[in-house]
Amino acid sequence: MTKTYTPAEPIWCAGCGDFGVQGALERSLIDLNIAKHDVMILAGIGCSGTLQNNVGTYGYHALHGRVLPAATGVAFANPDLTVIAVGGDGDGFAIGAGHFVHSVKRNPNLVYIVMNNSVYGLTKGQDSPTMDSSAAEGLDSTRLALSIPGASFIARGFSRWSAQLHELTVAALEHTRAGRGFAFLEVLSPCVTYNDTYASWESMLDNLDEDPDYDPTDLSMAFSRGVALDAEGRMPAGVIYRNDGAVGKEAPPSMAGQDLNPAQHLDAYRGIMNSYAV
Amino acid sequence: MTKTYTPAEPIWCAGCGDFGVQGALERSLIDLNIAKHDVMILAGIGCSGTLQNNVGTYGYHALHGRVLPAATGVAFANPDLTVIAVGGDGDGFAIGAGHFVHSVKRNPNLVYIVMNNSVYGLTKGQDSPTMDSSAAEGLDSTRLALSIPGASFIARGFSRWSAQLHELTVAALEHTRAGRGFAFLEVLSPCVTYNDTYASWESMLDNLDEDPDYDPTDLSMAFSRGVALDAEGRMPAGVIYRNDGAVGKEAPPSMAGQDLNPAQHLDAYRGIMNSYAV
Amino acid sequence: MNVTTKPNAGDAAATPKRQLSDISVMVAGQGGDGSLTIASLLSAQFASRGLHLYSTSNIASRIKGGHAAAFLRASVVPTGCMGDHIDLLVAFDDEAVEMAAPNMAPDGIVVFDASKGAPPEGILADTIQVFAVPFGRLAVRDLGRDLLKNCLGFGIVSRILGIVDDAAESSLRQRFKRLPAAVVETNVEAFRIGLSHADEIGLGEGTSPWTVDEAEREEHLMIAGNEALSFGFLAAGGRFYAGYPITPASEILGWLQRHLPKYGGMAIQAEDELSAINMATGAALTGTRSMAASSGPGFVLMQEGVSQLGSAEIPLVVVDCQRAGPSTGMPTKVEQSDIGTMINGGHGDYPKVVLSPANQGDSFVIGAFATNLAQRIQGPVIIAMDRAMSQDSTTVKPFDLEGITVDNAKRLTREEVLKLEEYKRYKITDDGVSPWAVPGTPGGQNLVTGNERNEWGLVSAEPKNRNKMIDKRARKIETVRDDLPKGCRWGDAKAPIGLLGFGSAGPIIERAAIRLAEAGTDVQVLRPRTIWPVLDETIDFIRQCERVYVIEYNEAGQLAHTVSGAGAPKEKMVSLRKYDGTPFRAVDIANTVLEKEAAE
Amino acid sequence: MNVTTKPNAGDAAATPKRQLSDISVMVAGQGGDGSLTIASLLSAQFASRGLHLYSTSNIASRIKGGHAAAFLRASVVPTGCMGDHIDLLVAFDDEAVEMAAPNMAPDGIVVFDASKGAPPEGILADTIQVFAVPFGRLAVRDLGRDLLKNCLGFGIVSRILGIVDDAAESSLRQRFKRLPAAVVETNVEAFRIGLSHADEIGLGEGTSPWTVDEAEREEHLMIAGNEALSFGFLAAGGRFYAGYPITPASEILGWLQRHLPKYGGMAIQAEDELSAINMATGAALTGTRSMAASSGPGFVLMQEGVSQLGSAEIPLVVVDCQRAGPSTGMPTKVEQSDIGTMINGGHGDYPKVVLSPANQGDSFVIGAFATNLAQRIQGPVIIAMDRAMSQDSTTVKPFDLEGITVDNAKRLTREEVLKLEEYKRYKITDDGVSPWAVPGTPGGQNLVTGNERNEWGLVSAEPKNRNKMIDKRARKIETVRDDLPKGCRWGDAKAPIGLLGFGSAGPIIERAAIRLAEAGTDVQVLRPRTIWPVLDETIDFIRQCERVYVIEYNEAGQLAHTVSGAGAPKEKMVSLRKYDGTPFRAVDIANTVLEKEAAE
Ligand SMILES: Cc1ncc(C[n+]2csc(CCOP(=O)(O)OP(=O)(O)O)c2C)c(N)n1
Ligand SMILES: Cc1ncc(C[n+]2csc(CCOP(=O)(O)OP(=O)(O)O)c2C)c(N)n1
Ligand code: SF4
Ligand code: SF4
Ligand SMILES: [Mg+2]
Ligand SMILES: [Mg+2]
Repeated sequence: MTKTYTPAEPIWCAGCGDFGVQGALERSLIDLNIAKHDVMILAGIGCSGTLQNNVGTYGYHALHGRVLPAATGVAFANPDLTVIAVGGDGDGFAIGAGHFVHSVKRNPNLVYIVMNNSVYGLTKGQDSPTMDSSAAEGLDSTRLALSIPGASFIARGFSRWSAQLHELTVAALEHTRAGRGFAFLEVLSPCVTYNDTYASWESMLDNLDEDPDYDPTDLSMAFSRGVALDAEGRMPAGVIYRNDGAVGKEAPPSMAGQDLNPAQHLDAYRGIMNSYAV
Repeated sequence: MTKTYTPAEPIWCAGCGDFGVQGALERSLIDLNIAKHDVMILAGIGCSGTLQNNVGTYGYHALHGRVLPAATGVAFANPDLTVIAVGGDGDGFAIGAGHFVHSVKRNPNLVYIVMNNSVYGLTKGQDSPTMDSSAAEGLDSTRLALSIPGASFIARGFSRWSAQLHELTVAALEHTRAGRGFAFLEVLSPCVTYNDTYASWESMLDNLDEDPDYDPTDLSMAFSRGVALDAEGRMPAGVIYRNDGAVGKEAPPSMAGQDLNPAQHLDAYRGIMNSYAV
Repeated sequence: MNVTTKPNAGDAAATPKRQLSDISVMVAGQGGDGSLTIASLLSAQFASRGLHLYSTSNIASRIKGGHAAAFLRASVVPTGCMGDHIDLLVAFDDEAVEMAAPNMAPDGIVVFDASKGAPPEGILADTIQVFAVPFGRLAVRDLGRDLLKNCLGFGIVSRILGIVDDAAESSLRQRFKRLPAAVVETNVEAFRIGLSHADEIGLGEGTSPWTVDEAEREEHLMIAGNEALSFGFLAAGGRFYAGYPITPASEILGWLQRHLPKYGGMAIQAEDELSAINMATGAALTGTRSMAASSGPGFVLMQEGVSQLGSAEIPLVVVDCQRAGPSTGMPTKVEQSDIGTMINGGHGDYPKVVLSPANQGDSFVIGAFATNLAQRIQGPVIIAMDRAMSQDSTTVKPFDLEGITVDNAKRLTREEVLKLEEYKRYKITDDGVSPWAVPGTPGGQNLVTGNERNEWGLVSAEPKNRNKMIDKRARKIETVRDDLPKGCRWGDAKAPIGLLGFGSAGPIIERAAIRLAEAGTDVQVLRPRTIWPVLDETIDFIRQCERVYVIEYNEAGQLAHTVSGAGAPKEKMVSLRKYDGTPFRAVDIANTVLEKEAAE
Repeated sequence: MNVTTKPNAGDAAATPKRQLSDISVMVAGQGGDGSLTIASLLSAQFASRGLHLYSTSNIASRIKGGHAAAFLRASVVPTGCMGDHIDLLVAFDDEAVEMAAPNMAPDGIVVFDASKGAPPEGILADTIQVFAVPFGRLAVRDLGRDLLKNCLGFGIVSRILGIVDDAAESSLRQRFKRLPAAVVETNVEAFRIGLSHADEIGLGEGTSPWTVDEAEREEHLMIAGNEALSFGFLAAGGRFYAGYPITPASEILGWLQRHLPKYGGMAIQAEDELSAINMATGAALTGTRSMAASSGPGFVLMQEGVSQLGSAEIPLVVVDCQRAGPSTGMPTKVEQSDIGTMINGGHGDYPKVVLSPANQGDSFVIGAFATNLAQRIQGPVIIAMDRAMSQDSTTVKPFDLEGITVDNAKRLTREEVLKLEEYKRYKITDDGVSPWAVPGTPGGQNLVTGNERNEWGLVSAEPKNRNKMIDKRARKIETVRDDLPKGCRWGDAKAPIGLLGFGSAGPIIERAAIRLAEAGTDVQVLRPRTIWPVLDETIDFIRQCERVYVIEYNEAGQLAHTVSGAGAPKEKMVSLRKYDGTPFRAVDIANTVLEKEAAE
């Protein structure tokens, strides 16, 4: 077998939530028996944006905030790949907010995992958009996603709840691999160095997966539950919303594997040319 | 009185919805007795982005998609102005989507009027993000705004319903002028040239202002009503959501009018300098 | 009688018939007056005479109902640009006359729609013949529809140009062939009414003041630069495109949205330019040949992405359809003021190539070449278009479709990867290009990043590694330098005076050179097609000449600055710049050169 | 005994005492080893001796626990940069020794934490004295806390440098004065344990191998460029700042967030760089003096905004704290590879000025100057910083606060507006600058736009108007040209060899020139502070010299390219470039020049 790069050791601080995310992802890829060469992990820029170096799949380090457009390009061009975009909350919801909205709407076949720590870890601890500060209440990315037509899978995990996180990661991968579209998984992944929220977040979480009355296919319920929890200073975890997404829609063709020999298209090209003849 | 520029004649196609928006705005400024020199209208780029030329106030033609950051800068730097941002749906929800999310969250004191025609008028008729197309369902900007903590005023008007549009414009201006923050008014403003939707939209609208059971201060109700109407192929109009916003929060200081004479701060500056002394 | 003529128009038949081998026509009026219809009818006529064509239009920045002008040049020899003067003006209103007046040929003809009164006084030279006919009024009176004034006007115009009535009528039938038969007949009737009014003012069949030459050009295409470029991209295997609407680049998005799906490709309208270039980058990462395009404002938004392509070594074609800046500027006007940003717009040092087609047809060649070149250098290839190059149409030789190749360069097949002992994405090689395994290839797993990294793709800021990597990337340009498109030369390589310019200014510069040569001035022309790196041919051209006029559409002299930055002697260059949004005229360039040379 | 020394260390007291007037120290280990603490304790010591200081650090790109190094230079004469060699290394691990080895002075000293074993063999020259002391082990053994090894180490180091024990202890107490008393005492105890170990290895008080000179510099500040620049902006009336975190610009956001609110101003962390520059632009429109800053990736995202400032005539200071590119590159490394994009990054032609401070202290002057200049040209003023200029600290003379002015330029008061007959925002004036009424002023209503427009601000693409407007804007630069900051000159203006470079390379180049002069080579130096427009002083400098070494931190020779594009003779320039992310050394520059000159 051809020797490829040796996956890097994570460069995260000891205790960083991102370890849990990587662990869940690695286990899920094994569980689902996906070959590493069929996976492409794209990452944003941030502490979180180094995960792709550690797994051994194809990896791409996108520009800050642009991991979703890049991943969309990959997913459209080569639907045979399992495409996983990862990144931070600054990457996804500050500089990348517009792309997030449009990716949910466009519903491409890819998994998007955001490691939310409410800070900019890599640039040393500035508030991110999910931070509740005196200036403004933080964004709830799952609620934002709910408001966008096209949303097909929205979940939240917690990096310390590894069993559920593993389940959610598998579910996200399955959603996408079944052609349903964009699987969005926000993981609460504390930054022990700049914003250690393990305890506070754990105490705030309400696990919807354990609530038999909760119906993750009911959009309005998903929204109002979030609002109600918020009013109590709490927040939902688990699968918040899901539907069949793009099932039934025609999948885009694979471009990456095409035979591009121009000879095969000469007649068609001539047709185009003739339409300009004078 | 100093002679200033003569407001331009609108360059819109006859029948364009934007005429109605301009009319409502002009009437509202008169009703509220706001002097033209105290108003700054900032516009995006698009057909809609020419409104600022026609009113006689201070005007600024921002970059495509950047009208909200620019207006936020104006509102923060000079809170004595009445700041009105206007633009198209492409400007606001495609290239400007990230800024829209963050402006709702930041809740600056300004009115934002989007002339939604579901197309890019100026560039000749491409689909905008609010267009329902075979590829994807269109965004509902009012629902998007609802999902963002910080939202304080969300309304939808229709450019043909001029009485209500006038009321909504006045309400938006009052919201902002009372220091409550960001007043978002989406106006359905058909493009007769590329997407004439007067009739279809009129038939889809459900006027919440006329529904005594509707409570625009109930966030969950606002969301679920939108979802329910959508399921029937309809959509809400009127004041969709409102709260007290930034009332009680300390207003930022006015920077624009400051006396900058450095002499007055010399001692303080010396203090800063001394903190670096070795 | 509703027909009036200016006194000096005289009896058309009396003046000697003029034979034209090169005619420029302008048709103008309010949007909706149908200027484009008359222009396209004339275009068909001229084409059927075997003439070479060039067409452009000038749409005011009003949204609808603004003033619109269509321009058409037909000539026995190919020119690739508009003429210096307007020979024939078809004016639907006073504004049209005002606009055209400064450019009218002294022996030109004006056909004026006099429905609202006589043509404006005192702005046209007395030597110009004016035929004032109330097209609109006649169309309403005789047929009840103002819109039919185009066809009516076409009748008059065809008589002026000595077009046989039958030939004119059949162009008209051809043009409307998709409309219901009754509509076609009404249009033909309007045309015939035009003819009978022509008779009344002395423009009988066979008594026309002008005739236009016939020629024997071979079969040609009539195509705009944006169309040809898109086609070139497709033909060279381009399959993914992402863009965001913007004048004058939107036609590329439109063209590829229509055509790519038929070839298993996709053109996507992104939410903004940042998304567009990053989507295209993502697609490119899979090995799919990709492209993104915009104009100045969106092109600079793409620059972080371009730096990323350069750093991470990802092949992409990026097009800048320049328009008049700065900022929103004058979006429908010609300018070449993004040269600086095409070369320097990204941050940091990275290899890049900037190409510029010599004319609309060459856009096909450059589009295809760039698509392959991006694969060869695994980096950004920028195509510099400009408003006129992008949107104007001209007749060009049919494209050499058989000649198009798909160069896979250092792309590895599955089999090749499996045979390797180890696979390093950023392997240091002599030519600077590393063999490339795309995602999905077993054993080819790799890390692509815009950070500095070692050969394996793992982040590294180690100084020695850094030097090797920067040098490796720089070598890629040397590897392809000799293959980069050479410029178009005209004239004797020993001529002391040189003219240098590119893009849509190029054909005009060549016309100016012809004029200068005719006036006895010994000139040569270089129209570079590779703008960056600056090729030796450009530096040598300037060195060899005594003086070189660097002719460009911008205020700062960006081309002059670029070539002198690359080592061409500045003291030999004279900068001729135009930045008012309107095109150069060959006559003005020639005169300026003559004046300056006389002053030397 | 836990203390070992390398054989060649010998008896410290026996070798003759060395007197240093210029010492460079490196303290390095794993993040958390406290390198920065020892460096700052030394810094205070050197400062109290009246020495000039320069300090920098090198933090690996790991997030935490990565290798970190602090560097400090202390000298009798001001240098503004690190020395060529490291005289003293305090190494907490092998990696530190490996990193430092190539740069160690042959007669240098290494203090090594031998807790995990002896220092690595064979990488240090034999002439270097090594003191290996297990700081960490001793700290754990005697005080139970590894962290205390800094203070312990500081004891040893202070003995090496001949610092009086009391003086060292009082710096230590000063440094920890905000901590609880008990903690302070533990630290002092650690320090004293260090002293007693020093005694054991022959480093008794008064028997130190080195002593460091004292000097009598006046009161100085120790400040980094980003801090000084922010301060200059504030002092010149800057009140609104918008930014987005990015290395190495984030300190500007932090500084202004701390200080601006006290002056009724505001520094806002925007959602991205596009928002940042457009918010700052909005604030600027109200007349508020505003600024935005970023580094390469974010700076290019701001370029559409910069074009808008140029087109719409809005005053703004825009800062680029350059780092090693392209793309994400090496974010913590020095480079000057955004020169091209600072000058050409926007689209279209518009007036702009690019300034660069000569050193960290000059950043205050340039920050204040730029803030006023933006008001004078009503357009973008760009400040070129670089990683070292931004983040390194050095001692500088106190700032001339009284000398700071707030220039309102052509800003109109309410009264002035009311006295006008008519007010046109874009009035064509001789100096190119139009009087400016800000929103809220009765009678001053106007339209500001990035479209081409007439004097009233109404959109116009009329060619004559366009020419006037472009020319008006271009004139603004001529209006201020003579006032733009002149460069720093060193040496005799008749010297045949010139050295040209800017930013943080400047002080190093000056040190190289001093070396060259000492070696008998006749050199002069120009360190431009205005990068664009290229001032005559720069062109003249190159013309006057026989040969000019253009010394810069990038691969493409961007500065050389810029000045030759502006007309400086390329054939006189020799390009010296470094792009491995590490700083130049004066000795290397001097040697290269000597070699090249010998070869001439
Ligand atoms: C265009 C651009 N702007 C800014 C930066 C600097 N930057 C790097 S990472 C980062 C934010 C990281 O925060 P987040 O996305 O939350 O990731 P985390 O480090 O918390 O995992 C920023 C602002 C950049 N690399 N590019
Ligand atoms: C950065 C940038 N990209 C693209 C454009 C081209 N452009 C001008 S207006 C417009 C969209 C207009 O649509 P919308 O905002 O809906 O306004 P409308 O014309 O419909 O009122 C676009 C894409 C631009 N001016 N700047
Ligand atoms: S700084 Fe925070 S987010 Fe970054 S690696 Fe450390 S703990 Fe994780
Ligand atoms: S094109 Fe559409 S949006 Fe633009 S002015 Fe005309 S009707 Fe209005
Ligand atoms: Mg984060
Ligand atoms: Mg629109």
